[in-house]
Amino acid sequence: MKLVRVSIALATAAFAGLAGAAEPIKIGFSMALTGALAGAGKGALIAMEIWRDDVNKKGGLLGRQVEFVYYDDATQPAKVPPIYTKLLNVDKVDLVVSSYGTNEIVPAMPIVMRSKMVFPSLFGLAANEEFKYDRYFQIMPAGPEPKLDWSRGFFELAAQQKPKPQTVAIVAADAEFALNAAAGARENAKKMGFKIVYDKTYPPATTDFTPIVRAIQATGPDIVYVGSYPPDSVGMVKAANEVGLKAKMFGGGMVGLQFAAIQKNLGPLLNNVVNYDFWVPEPTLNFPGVKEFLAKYQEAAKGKGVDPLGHYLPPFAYAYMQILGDAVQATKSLDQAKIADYFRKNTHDTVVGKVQFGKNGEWATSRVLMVQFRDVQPDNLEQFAGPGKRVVVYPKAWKSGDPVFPYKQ
Amino acid sequence: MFSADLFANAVVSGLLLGGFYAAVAIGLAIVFGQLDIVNIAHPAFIIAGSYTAYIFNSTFGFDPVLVGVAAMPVFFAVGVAIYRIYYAAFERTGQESLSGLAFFFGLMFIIEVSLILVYGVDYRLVSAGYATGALSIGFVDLPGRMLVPFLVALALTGLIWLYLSRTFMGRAIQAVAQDRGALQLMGADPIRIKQWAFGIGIATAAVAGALLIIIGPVEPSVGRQYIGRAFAIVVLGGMGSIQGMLIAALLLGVVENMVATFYGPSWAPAVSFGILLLTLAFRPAGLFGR
Amino acid sequence: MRGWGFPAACAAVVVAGLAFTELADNPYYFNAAYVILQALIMAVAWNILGGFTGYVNFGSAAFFAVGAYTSIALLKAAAVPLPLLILAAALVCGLIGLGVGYLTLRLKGVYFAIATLAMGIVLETLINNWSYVGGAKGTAILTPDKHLWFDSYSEMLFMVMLLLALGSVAVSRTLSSSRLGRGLAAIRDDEVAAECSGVPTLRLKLVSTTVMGAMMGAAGAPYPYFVSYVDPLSAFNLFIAVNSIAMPMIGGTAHWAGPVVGALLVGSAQEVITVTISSELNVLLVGIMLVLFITLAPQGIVGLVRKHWKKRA
Amino acid sequence: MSALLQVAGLAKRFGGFTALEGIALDVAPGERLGLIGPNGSGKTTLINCISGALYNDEGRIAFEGRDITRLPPFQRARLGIARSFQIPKPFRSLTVLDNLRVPLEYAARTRSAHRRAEDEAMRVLESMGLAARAHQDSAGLTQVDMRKLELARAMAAHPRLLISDEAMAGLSGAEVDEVLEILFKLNAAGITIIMIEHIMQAVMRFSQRVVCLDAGRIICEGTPEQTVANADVQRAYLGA
Amino acid sequence: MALSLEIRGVEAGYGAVRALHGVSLDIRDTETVALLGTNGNGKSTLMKCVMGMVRPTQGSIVLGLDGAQHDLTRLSTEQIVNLGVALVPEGRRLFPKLTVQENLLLGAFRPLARGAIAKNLAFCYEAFPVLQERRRQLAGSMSGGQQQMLAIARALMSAPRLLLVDEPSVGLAPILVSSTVSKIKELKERYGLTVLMAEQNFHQAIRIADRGYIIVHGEIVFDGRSVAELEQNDLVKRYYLGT
Repeated sequence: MKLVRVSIALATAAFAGLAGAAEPIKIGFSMALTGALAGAGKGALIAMEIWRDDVNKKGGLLGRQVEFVYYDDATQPAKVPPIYTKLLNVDKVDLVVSSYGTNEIVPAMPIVMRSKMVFPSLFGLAANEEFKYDRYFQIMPAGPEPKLDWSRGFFELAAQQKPKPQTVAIVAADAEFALNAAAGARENAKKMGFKIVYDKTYPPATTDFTPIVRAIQATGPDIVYVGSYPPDSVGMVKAANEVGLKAKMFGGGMVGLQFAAIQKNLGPLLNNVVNYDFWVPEPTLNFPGVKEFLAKYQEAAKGKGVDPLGHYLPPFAYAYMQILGDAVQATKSLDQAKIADYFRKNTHDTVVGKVQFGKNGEWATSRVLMVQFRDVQPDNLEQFAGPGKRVVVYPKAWKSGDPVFPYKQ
Repeated sequence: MFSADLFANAVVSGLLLGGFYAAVAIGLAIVFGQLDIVNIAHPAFIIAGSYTAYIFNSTFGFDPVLVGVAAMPVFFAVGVAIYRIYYAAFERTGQESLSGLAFFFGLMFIIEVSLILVYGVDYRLVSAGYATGALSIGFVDLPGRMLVPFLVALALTGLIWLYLSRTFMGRAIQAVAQDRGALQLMGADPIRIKQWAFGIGIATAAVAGALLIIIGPVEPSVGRQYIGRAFAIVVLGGMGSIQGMLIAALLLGVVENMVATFYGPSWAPAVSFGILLLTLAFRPAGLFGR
Repeated sequence: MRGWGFPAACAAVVVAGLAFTELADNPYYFNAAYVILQALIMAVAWNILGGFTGYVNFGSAAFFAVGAYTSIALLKAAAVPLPLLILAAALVCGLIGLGVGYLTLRLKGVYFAIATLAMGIVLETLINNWSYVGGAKGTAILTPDKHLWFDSYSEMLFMVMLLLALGSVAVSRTLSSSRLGRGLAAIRDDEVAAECSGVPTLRLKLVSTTVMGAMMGAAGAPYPYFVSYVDPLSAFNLFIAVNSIAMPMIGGTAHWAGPVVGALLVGSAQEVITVTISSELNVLLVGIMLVLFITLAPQGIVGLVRKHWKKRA
Repeated sequence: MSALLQVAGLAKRFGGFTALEGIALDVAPGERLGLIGPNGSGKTTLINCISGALYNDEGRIAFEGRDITRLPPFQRARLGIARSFQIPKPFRSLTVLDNLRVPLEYAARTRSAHRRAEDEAMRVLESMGLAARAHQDSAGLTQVDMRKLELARAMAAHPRLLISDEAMAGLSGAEVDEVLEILFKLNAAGITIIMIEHIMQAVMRFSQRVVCLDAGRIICEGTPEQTVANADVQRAYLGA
Repeated sequence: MALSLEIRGVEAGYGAVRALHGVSLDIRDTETVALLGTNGNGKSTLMKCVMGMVRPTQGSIVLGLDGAQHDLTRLSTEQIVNLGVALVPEGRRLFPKLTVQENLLLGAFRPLARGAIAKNLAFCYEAFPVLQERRRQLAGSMSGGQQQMLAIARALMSAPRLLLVDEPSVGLAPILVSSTVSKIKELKERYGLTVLMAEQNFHQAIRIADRGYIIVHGEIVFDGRSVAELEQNDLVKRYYLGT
């Protein structure tokens, strides 16, 4: 056991320097900088650093400069508890925020709860369902019933079409988010009177998706809801195109179609796909500051091997820091109870629009958008930077166009 | 749900997928099957091949398959260099079994992380005209994205088979693991033969990598998904037999797609690896061992 | 370390651990130590089959994950206390280990390694499709509030892990210097000669795989409490398998202390690097250390030290 | 006196190749039997069948009146059949002493105290002239010592029957004498010995009875003198 | 066109075991020399020394070839093979998972032999019709006698000048031994080979040998300068059977 203690001593010594200077406000978090979620994690970090620089340029928080203390969790949940205990007990950070993704957020919960810290969190799906921690605030606009709200728009859109589609196929990757999305879709479909004719999952490591799409085709569904991750989203869209999927609506919960590189590669294959999103450069969503933020992000992202446009996660990563910063400024303190109160009681202006928190720290009202790809040209990245390619078709409040139905003529 | 066209498509798409698997496994069939070198980093080399194809495709617009073929000499040279290290550190001292395995494990991480350090973790894709659209024959669809890799893989397999069975070097490669002392008596230097063969094995990764990135998006760690599959195919194919490897790859593709079509895709890996486990337990020489 | 030395050292470590939980109130140390101890148990367990007996297991992560999922399944059914969870996980994984042991009847060397790899994938697929324990989407497990006399649950989990680690080191050490250990070494060196010397090779290999499985299962049992959320992707993480091979190889596989030294060194280095450099270099480190050690010091650190002692003696 | 080892009608095939056929052989307690035959005549296959490393296809093998035909090798070792290997197979990672402890603890069942197994091992090593090497790694031994270790390990199993497979191949004249002396000593202590050897002088000196194999069959059995004079044996060696 | 092999005072062994104690012998052009003795006396080791597979600790092995002298103790096996020396190894050492034809073609690996490959293959098939019949069969699946034929044919494929044959009779039924030995004689005459044959089977060996040496325990104990000398010597039995 000697070695453990020696190494701990070493680690402590290494950080004595940091812990000594109490001047700046320290915000701690873990982030997936390697491993499966690193693509998103690195993009989020760039956004957060833009926020930090913005704030510091304006004089910091409470007159103190803001400093980040963050560690790579390598997308391994087991690394998260030591990281957060270190942040809180060794680095003695003043504030914490979460890593990206449910798997990396939940392991931090018990630790953050024990210290009664406010925990702004970045894209955990229903992560607070079990804990019901009242200082947890989720920036992902999934709404008070995240699992249901996620696909509500998709099915409502379908139900509005004439003639009303009757049958639905649900297919999802064997992994956390996709299965939750599919579970919500199942409920929504039943509620809105659709008949589920296909309901299966597939391993994320699948190479060829054509047999899956064909099996779906064979059941003749009117609409197809897909819960998938980036590589399989690509595979699914390609396979649907190759097999000539005859569904009238296709898409739903596909992660990855929000990313520029994938959009560019899929090009016209995306046309008429209806998929969820949280922010797109449509006129209805032109919130104050978002353009400026994206310009800075796109500059910073060059050569970093992350999403070059950064529409999906980065604005939200910026926004959750924005709210935290505002809370500190407004309450003029680092008192966690006061900050939490501020989070709870106010509507927050951010680059992703007005945010209000409700039950379990989720958004009080859902803002899961359904966007439809339109008029996409092949092999062109720039087209996605502007409006018109991803038309918001749901919900009404943010709508920028009407859905084209059916998916394939 | 069963129907003739579904069945036919499952078989055909399974064959196409299996063809691609053959490209992934052929390098291992040489290196592991014939030289008995447990190169667990082979899929990492395939990913390196994908990135090579990606870089030349995205900057110069070259065809990924052509890039893959053009990159073969470079991969070959890398393979030769790695074999030299492997030989000097392990084979010569008789440490190859456990230490050699760990060596390639480490190599896999080094390749993976180096790619991450240089190119980041974002998904990479290539564009090629044939990668979209499908050829339809009757009620059977042949997506270009799968068909082209299938044909290239078949050509690669055929060429390697011809090389191994028709050339002096090829026959020597087949012989070297069977009896290296006897090979020496034929006037061949076993070390040079193995080095050459290892180079060829790695060179195939350049092409397999190009095929992988035609089929779908790639990031540095997706190679891990193919470790189990590639070894399974080589073992099922009876180690080192190129025909056996091809049959095993096609079979695995068809089985996976049949299960995915008719039973549920989430059971596909259990079925294919279940077959491997049973084969190992009851017929360790492989299904097609000769 | 003859006679009373080892038990005394163990007792000292336990006392130190207890004192540590009393004196230190910084949960970081406990959480970081937990991760290192978990890796240590896995490395020690792997080495019983891989180092002592000479059979390479690629499926360590599967044993670990099944251990964790045994806990989850039991917790879903009833409020089973932690010691029982550990016992049950050890039992289940020991049985799986027994099954794997029968594979050694027909499979040697690389074939055995590949079979364990395949077994891992089959088990992962099973868990993926078992919705009772959350299936592929994973499941949240709340850490209970009760934690004996410890200040926090992380202190208690640390102490549990410390005891498990000491237990597995003791088992491994006893094995290596016992009749059984010599039997295993004989199998590793030459199975035919071992059999002809009266060693019941199959029986010993079964013992070896069973003990390995049980240890790995026990290491996985407290994991759901540690991370609060388990999904198959992270429980079957390749890194667990890699570490449990790399650590004994770096420390030295021939001696019981090898995996201990390797795990303490590499595990601590990983923790330190996570909170210092914290980047891709973390992953690169394992790769480079592994390659350097096996090319330059194939007997591992313990091997180097022993060689040095022998030279001086 | 009933036979210690009885082999009857034994046959062994590898694929289409018949390695042994119709082997009948009785070995009396305390006997020194020489097993000779030209290369490839099946000597090693026969002792593999007796020790259990291979299972015979036909026939039966009995040891001390007990049928052992289907027993796994470790049980035969425990019953008292020990062997040395033609190409030494030491447990390379163990010390010389620990090499002996394996059979002592497993075959000879010296389960008593830790110390006693060690003392016993030392005693065997001393009798083989290997005591000085006790704490060395076995992998580093010279060829002669490795062959002695091979015998010592077999001895440590407390066998009733010792099968020595070419323990002298490649040794010098003096070294051959050394090993022979050891074997005589063991025999004097009551151990039955089957010796396979190419060095004829050694066989002739050592054996009370010689059995000659050729092409998988026993072609002659008798005293050394009878065997050497036998026309079949001469034909087997010198050809026709 | 002259060939000679001169072995002087060769000592060799494995690890601490010395298998050869100062062996000297000579072979002249187009001779067939028998190296006689029972197993374990060093015959194979001597063959391996000539082929560069075992390095002598002392002594010299010089191959005289068309006026040039080659010190074989300094050359690699590949280089020795390239000089035109071929060994039919003990135990045949075929590539069991390759076909008969593939085995034969591997025999012609050395550059000089590749040119004449069609001619040599035709010769081999003519000399061993059974090999032609079974050319697509896996070498490992053939009978012992056929395998021995293949091993000899494979060595001939390298178009050797000096052919070493190590224990061709092992594991063969008497009738096959006799036909194998006859075959070696036939081939020798046809190709004008020089042959060194290690053999235990005394009577078969001297049937085709011009002369022979008896090796016991790593030493040449008898230099039979003619077959007659060997046949009439009662020592042979004594050396063989240790009486």
